[in-house]
Amino acid sequence: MMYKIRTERLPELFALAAADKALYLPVEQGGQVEFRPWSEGAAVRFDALNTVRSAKDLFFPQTENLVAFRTEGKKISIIENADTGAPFGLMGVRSCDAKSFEILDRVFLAEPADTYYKARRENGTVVTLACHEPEETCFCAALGIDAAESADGDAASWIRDGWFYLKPVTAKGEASVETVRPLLTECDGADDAAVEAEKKDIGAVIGQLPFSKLDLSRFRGENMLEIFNDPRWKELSAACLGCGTCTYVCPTCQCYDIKDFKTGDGIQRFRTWDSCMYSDFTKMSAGQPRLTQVERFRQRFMHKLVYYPMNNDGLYSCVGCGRCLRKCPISMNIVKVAKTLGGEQNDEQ
Amino acid sequence: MQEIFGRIKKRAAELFADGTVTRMVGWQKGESDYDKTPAVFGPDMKGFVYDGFCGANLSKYLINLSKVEGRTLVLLKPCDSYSFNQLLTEHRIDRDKVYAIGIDCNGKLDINKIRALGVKGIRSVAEEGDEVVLDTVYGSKRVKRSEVLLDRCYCCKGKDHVAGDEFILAEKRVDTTTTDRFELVKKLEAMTPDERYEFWRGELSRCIRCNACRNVCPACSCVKCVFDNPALGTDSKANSDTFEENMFHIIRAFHVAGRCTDCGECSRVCPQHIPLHLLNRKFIRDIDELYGEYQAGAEVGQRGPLTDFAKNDAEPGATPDKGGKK
Amino acid sequence: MSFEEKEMAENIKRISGVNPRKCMKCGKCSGTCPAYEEMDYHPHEFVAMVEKGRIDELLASKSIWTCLSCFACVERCPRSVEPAKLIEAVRLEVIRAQGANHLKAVQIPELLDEKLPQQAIVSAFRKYSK
Amino acid sequence: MQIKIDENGNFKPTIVAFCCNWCSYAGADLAGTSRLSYPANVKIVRVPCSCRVNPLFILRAFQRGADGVILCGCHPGDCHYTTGNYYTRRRMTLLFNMLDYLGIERDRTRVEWVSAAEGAKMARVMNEFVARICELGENKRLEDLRCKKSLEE
Amino acid sequence: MQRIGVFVCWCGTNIAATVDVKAVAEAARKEPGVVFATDYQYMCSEAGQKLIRDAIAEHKLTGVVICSCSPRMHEATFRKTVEAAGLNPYMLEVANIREQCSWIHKDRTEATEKAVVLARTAIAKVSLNVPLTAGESPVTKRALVIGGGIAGIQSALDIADAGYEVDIVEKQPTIGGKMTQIDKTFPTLDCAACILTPKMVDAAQHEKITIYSYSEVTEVTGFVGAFKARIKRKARFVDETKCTGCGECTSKCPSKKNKNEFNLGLDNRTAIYIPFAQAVPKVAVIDAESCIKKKTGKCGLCQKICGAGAIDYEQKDEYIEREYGAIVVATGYNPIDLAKYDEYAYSQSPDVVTSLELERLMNAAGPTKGTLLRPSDGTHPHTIVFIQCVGSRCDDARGKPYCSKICCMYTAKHAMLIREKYPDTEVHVFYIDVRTPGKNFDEFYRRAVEQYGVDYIKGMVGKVVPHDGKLLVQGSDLIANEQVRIEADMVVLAAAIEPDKSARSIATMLTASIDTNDFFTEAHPKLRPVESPTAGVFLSGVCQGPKDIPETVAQASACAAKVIGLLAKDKLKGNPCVAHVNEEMCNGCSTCEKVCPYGAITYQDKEFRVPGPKRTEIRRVASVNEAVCQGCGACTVACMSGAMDIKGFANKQIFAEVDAICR
Repeated sequence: MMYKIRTERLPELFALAAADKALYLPVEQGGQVEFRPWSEGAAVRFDALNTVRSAKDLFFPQTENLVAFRTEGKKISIIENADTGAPFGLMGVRSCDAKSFEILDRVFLAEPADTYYKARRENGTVVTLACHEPEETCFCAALGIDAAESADGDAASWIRDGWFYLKPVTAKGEASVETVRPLLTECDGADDAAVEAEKKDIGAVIGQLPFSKLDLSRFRGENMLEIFNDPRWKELSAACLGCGTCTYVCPTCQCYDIKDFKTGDGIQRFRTWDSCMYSDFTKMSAGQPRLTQVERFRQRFMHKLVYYPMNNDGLYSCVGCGRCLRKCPISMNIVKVAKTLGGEQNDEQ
Repeated sequence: MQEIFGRIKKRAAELFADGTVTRMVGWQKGESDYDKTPAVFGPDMKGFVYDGFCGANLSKYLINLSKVEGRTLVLLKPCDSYSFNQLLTEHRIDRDKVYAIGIDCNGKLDINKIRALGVKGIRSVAEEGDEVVLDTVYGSKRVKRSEVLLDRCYCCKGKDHVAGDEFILAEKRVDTTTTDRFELVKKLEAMTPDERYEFWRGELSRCIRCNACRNVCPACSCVKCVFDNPALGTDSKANSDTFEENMFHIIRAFHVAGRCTDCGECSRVCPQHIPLHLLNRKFIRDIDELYGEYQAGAEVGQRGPLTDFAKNDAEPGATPDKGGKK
Repeated sequence: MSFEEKEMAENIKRISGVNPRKCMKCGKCSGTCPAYEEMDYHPHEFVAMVEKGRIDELLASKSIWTCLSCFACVERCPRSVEPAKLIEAVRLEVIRAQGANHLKAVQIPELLDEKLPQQAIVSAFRKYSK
Repeated sequence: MQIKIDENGNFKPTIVAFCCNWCSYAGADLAGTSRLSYPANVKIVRVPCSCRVNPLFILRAFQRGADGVILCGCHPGDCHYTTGNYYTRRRMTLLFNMLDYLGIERDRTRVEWVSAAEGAKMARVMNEFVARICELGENKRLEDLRCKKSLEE
Repeated sequence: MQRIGVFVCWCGTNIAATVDVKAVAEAARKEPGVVFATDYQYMCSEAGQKLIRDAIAEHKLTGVVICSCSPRMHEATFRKTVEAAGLNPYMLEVANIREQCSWIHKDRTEATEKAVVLARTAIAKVSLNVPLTAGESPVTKRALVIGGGIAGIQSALDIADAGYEVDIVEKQPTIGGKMTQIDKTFPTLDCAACILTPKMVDAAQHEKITIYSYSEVTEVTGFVGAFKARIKRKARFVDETKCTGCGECTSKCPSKKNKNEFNLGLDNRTAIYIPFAQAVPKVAVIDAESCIKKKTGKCGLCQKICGAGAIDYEQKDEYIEREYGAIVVATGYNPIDLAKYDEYAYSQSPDVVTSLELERLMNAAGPTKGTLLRPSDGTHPHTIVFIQCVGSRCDDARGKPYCSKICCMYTAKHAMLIREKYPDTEVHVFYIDVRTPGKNFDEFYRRAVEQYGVDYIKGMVGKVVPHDGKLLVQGSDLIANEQVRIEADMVVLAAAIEPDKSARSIATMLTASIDTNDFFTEAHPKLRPVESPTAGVFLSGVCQGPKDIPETVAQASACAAKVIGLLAKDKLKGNPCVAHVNEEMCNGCSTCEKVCPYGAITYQDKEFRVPGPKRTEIRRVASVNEAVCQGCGACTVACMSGAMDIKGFANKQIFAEVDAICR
């Protein structure tokens, strides 16, 4: 069943949804759109392509406390101060971000499940939003993701001609739609047609995007060594600065580091995102496994396109959102790597 | 801009041919027209291009390249040449392993400003005179070049090169300077402390600690940064508290104070578009006002203001406008 | 020193803003005082007595009137004790009490003679009455 | 974390003072030998010269919960290492201007030149500084909540 | 993990009065790494030090924290103690819970709480201490004495007698200083010249002593054991080697009307002059301002007359550089300028003189050839009034807050000598207190009063009014409680004394600390009275504070003893807390080299293992010359990557201290 509401009345919907639990939306602040809790007068930007940091940040935050130890003279006490937060709603998630949750689930929810991530995942209700105007940096199509309708959210939504269409998918989606049911009106045939037209338009635009037909076929388990030893990695990584931008904006990067912070009278152990681009990534007592930037650069893309798919029955660890294309200081990204080392069809494009 | 590219390519080919250089650092064409990647080219110079989007400052790459056998040809825009001199002053680049050509620049384009004007789905970009023509999935758009330049071009430090073995100058030089580079700094200084605190909290709270600003900055090129060094006790990898955000940016700006050439790279690469240049320029303005005009990298071998002193320096607490004058 | 004496001494110190303890008893103020002969309590004694709290004797003393306020003692005291201000404070203490003016307006006419400069009468009247 | 409120309820700041070994530390000692007094909130860290104090130390003090940091050194010209305090003067002028630029109260940080013979001045400066910090109240703009957390429990 | 011992000192009641030492020891015992904590009345006493030595042995301590007085007092003592117990002397930290805690807080709980924090801070630091051994630096076996007065000469003689070379640099054309202008000296009344001139001759003839008269020290670099001084030999226009001191030139010189500084302007001298007969070196000097040849190019009489051909008008200032192991400051004093004291009419009447001028008037070699005459009309003064404490003990801008210590004694001397030589003169002395702080000093003063009938009046002079040739002195007599008026023929002012004007610039040159009255500050009034806190700089004579000749000579010899103690060593134990560079992290950017005041940092190319196919690469890295570095730390902050650190005051240690304070 699908419902609809005028886009002008969306703030009422947000207010109602945010009444009992926090509601995260793409909100613009200082010219940048991020998922932030809704508040009266927040600049909600459903038209922005996607946020700087992906929705991953709500399930796998950049930093979160794990546990704290307090020392009294020579006695130690342990304090569980992890904050997995309360139930929250999440609207305006693009199909690519929604897909990234599945990729992260395979990592964090596999036995033994990451309790912090699992708690947040259960707390979250995801409402996806179709991409009205995909851009040239998007290549979700090349990874089999339908920008017009996401298969991963608890509910799907579209915006067309001043109407906001909302279709619950999962049970959790049904429940959250119920909470805002009074504002919604049921859709009829004409609305279904409008949504189909929107999907067709989006499909048309996706077709014209330059990287929609990116061929990743060569990135398969059996080619691993061949790709690994390819001499062109050196040339591709020559300009890489080793900063963490691509990994910190990427929705599917799942590596993290556990650090201890001396708070004066104890230790606060916390988890924070880590970047394989950093020189101290996976630094062990024996030393650093990947000593030069070429190896670190290769590790990032091999993991995304070869290692992860090998362990997850072919599912690439990239959702084609294009953030790394936009944000990399030296414009080196996964599309260039894919085109250089990817399938033959790329050559003639 | 096209004719300069042609002359550069011709001159580079000659230098390759007569063996003065064994490699060249320039910009390589990316997937889209607007994305350019700094790259090291061999004699064939495959994919080398020089156009309105080649904003990246190449001098930092010379730190490692000048350790490799053979001489490297580098192309330096006027604002990059200051960074080149500063790195030479700090003995980070081996001068006789580098052959520098100063190339003219009429202001570089900022793709984010283009996007901010609502241009989406860009398929191709062409520069025609003082306009940029964009063919997008949603129709073609024309944008005035002077509206979409990088921030630093609006207060360009001038067209004169301060370094280079030879120069390739454009016939027609377009002056893109429209504002005084300290205008925003002065506006901030005029605010009350609370307003400034709100402004900077708003800006710095967006920082995702990706270190792009640090890794791109020619002045911020330590072998091992204090923030990556657990042995020093100041290592921190994440902004797990508002304090870390403030400390990272205060210390980064302080460490480059007196050495920052104001090349604007940090603001260009920040994924969250935090106006980091306003921090560096605050130090530059204070130094200019309190200790005398100083442009880092103006010539090799300068003595930086923080490695110098005057017997009658102003006492701490002196600010540029409030009696800072000696 | 009884409580009243201490209180009066504090009052004089507060009015004059002088700390008598700074006096090192060198006697220079008395040495330089032109009105020394006419005074029953000389400047250096004045300072010591204020410190000792013997204010009543000072209130009744002749010195507070014979002091010329020439401030030579203030100018020359090596320890910046300013004895003249103490004397002035005691004088004020006296003339501020009701009807205790030392020089009443009615007395002035017969004091006048052609050798006495006009200014001396004016300053004396100002000094000796509220 | 020291308890920030004393028994009769008023704010008790934590102040870190960096004193150079040759002049200001000796000045602080002279304040002691002359039995002058200044509040107990001030704790002095001895450094070889005022030019040894790194901005990282000052920020670390604020992070750990200090409410005011004062840096004392020899009078310019009297430095035991001839030029040490000239560099301090420039570095701290720039650092304090930057802190003020970020909106952090300027009076939380201070530089004072105190010679070995100025015990009274050291006591006066410390009393003034603590009073000013008490006026400003607890350091909220440069605090690190992780170091304060244990306070609430 | 460190095994730390904490020792809390009572310091009698100095600490125990306001700090609960037991509680501090108790709190320290709970700190991580602390295995032993105790308290004791006097940690610096022999028993206290034994307590430490035993504890180190018994508990196998690796670090020691002493909570006691200021480290500037006993850090060295405690370092020797722990070293005696076999522990590295730098594994020790002192928490200052006396000058910076117990003495400045009244509330016991507050002081105790602070003492606990200071103890915790010291523990945090010592747990990061590493054993340090002091580097060695060579000692130049030569001393420099700045100032050739009795203090400088005495120090120089003692040092030279120990066999070390000494250079005396004296600003005036001759050595001798103020004492040459003095007639007799108290309390023995033997004549100053008889004591001084033999020493001056000894100094001149001593093969180990070189005298640079008419010279100034312009620049000093380096540090203890290795100072380098630049000395400017002012042009004398007379060749020292040739001039025999015959004095022919001085008699013929036409320019006669120049104020004779030696007699304080009471008489005149020629342009070319020898300051006084017993001058050492007895060499003429030409005063360029008043020499007609120098000013107008005419004359040149002295050159013609000089048999030895010693006159050379074209002589230029000469600069020489010399190396020294130790420097003695003996810059002496001057009476203060009395121009502002118009109440004594010093500048109105020539008969109002300072005590030094009186010395010249009474001296046989003085302007009046020994007979005391009034400068105004040359008659014999019948009544003389002495005024004490002129400019001393006064806290206004004109004078000095301190007591000049020597005026009471030399006034008693003057009064006695005048009464003895001219029994008919009346001598009155106006005083606040008569201070006679020395052996036979009070007996000397009583003889002046009882045997020679000098009239001492307790009270100060208010004003002195010159009135037709006489001086009307008006003062108060506090004992008789009356105002005293005396008609005097002469008034002698006992002017306060202040350090020589060159003191401040020399202090800056030597980076020696100096107080607000321009006296050099000693390292410690009782423990190290003749040394400046700056290692290698020693204080001799009045430059350190007002003192009379007996004390000056005693201090000069003490100072010489210290210098000899230093020069006797072949190697000097350096300061181990010097800079240290971590080459792995050094960028080689020479920012540190620019801020180093001692030029202790140089750069080398070194090979480093590097990841990647190249395996090694050459990098430019800094290296610190530990003998030259003094450990100021300027480089550690200039260094962005934190590669430069100071041993003993490392970044991590200071972070640990800051953390401990704020905990």
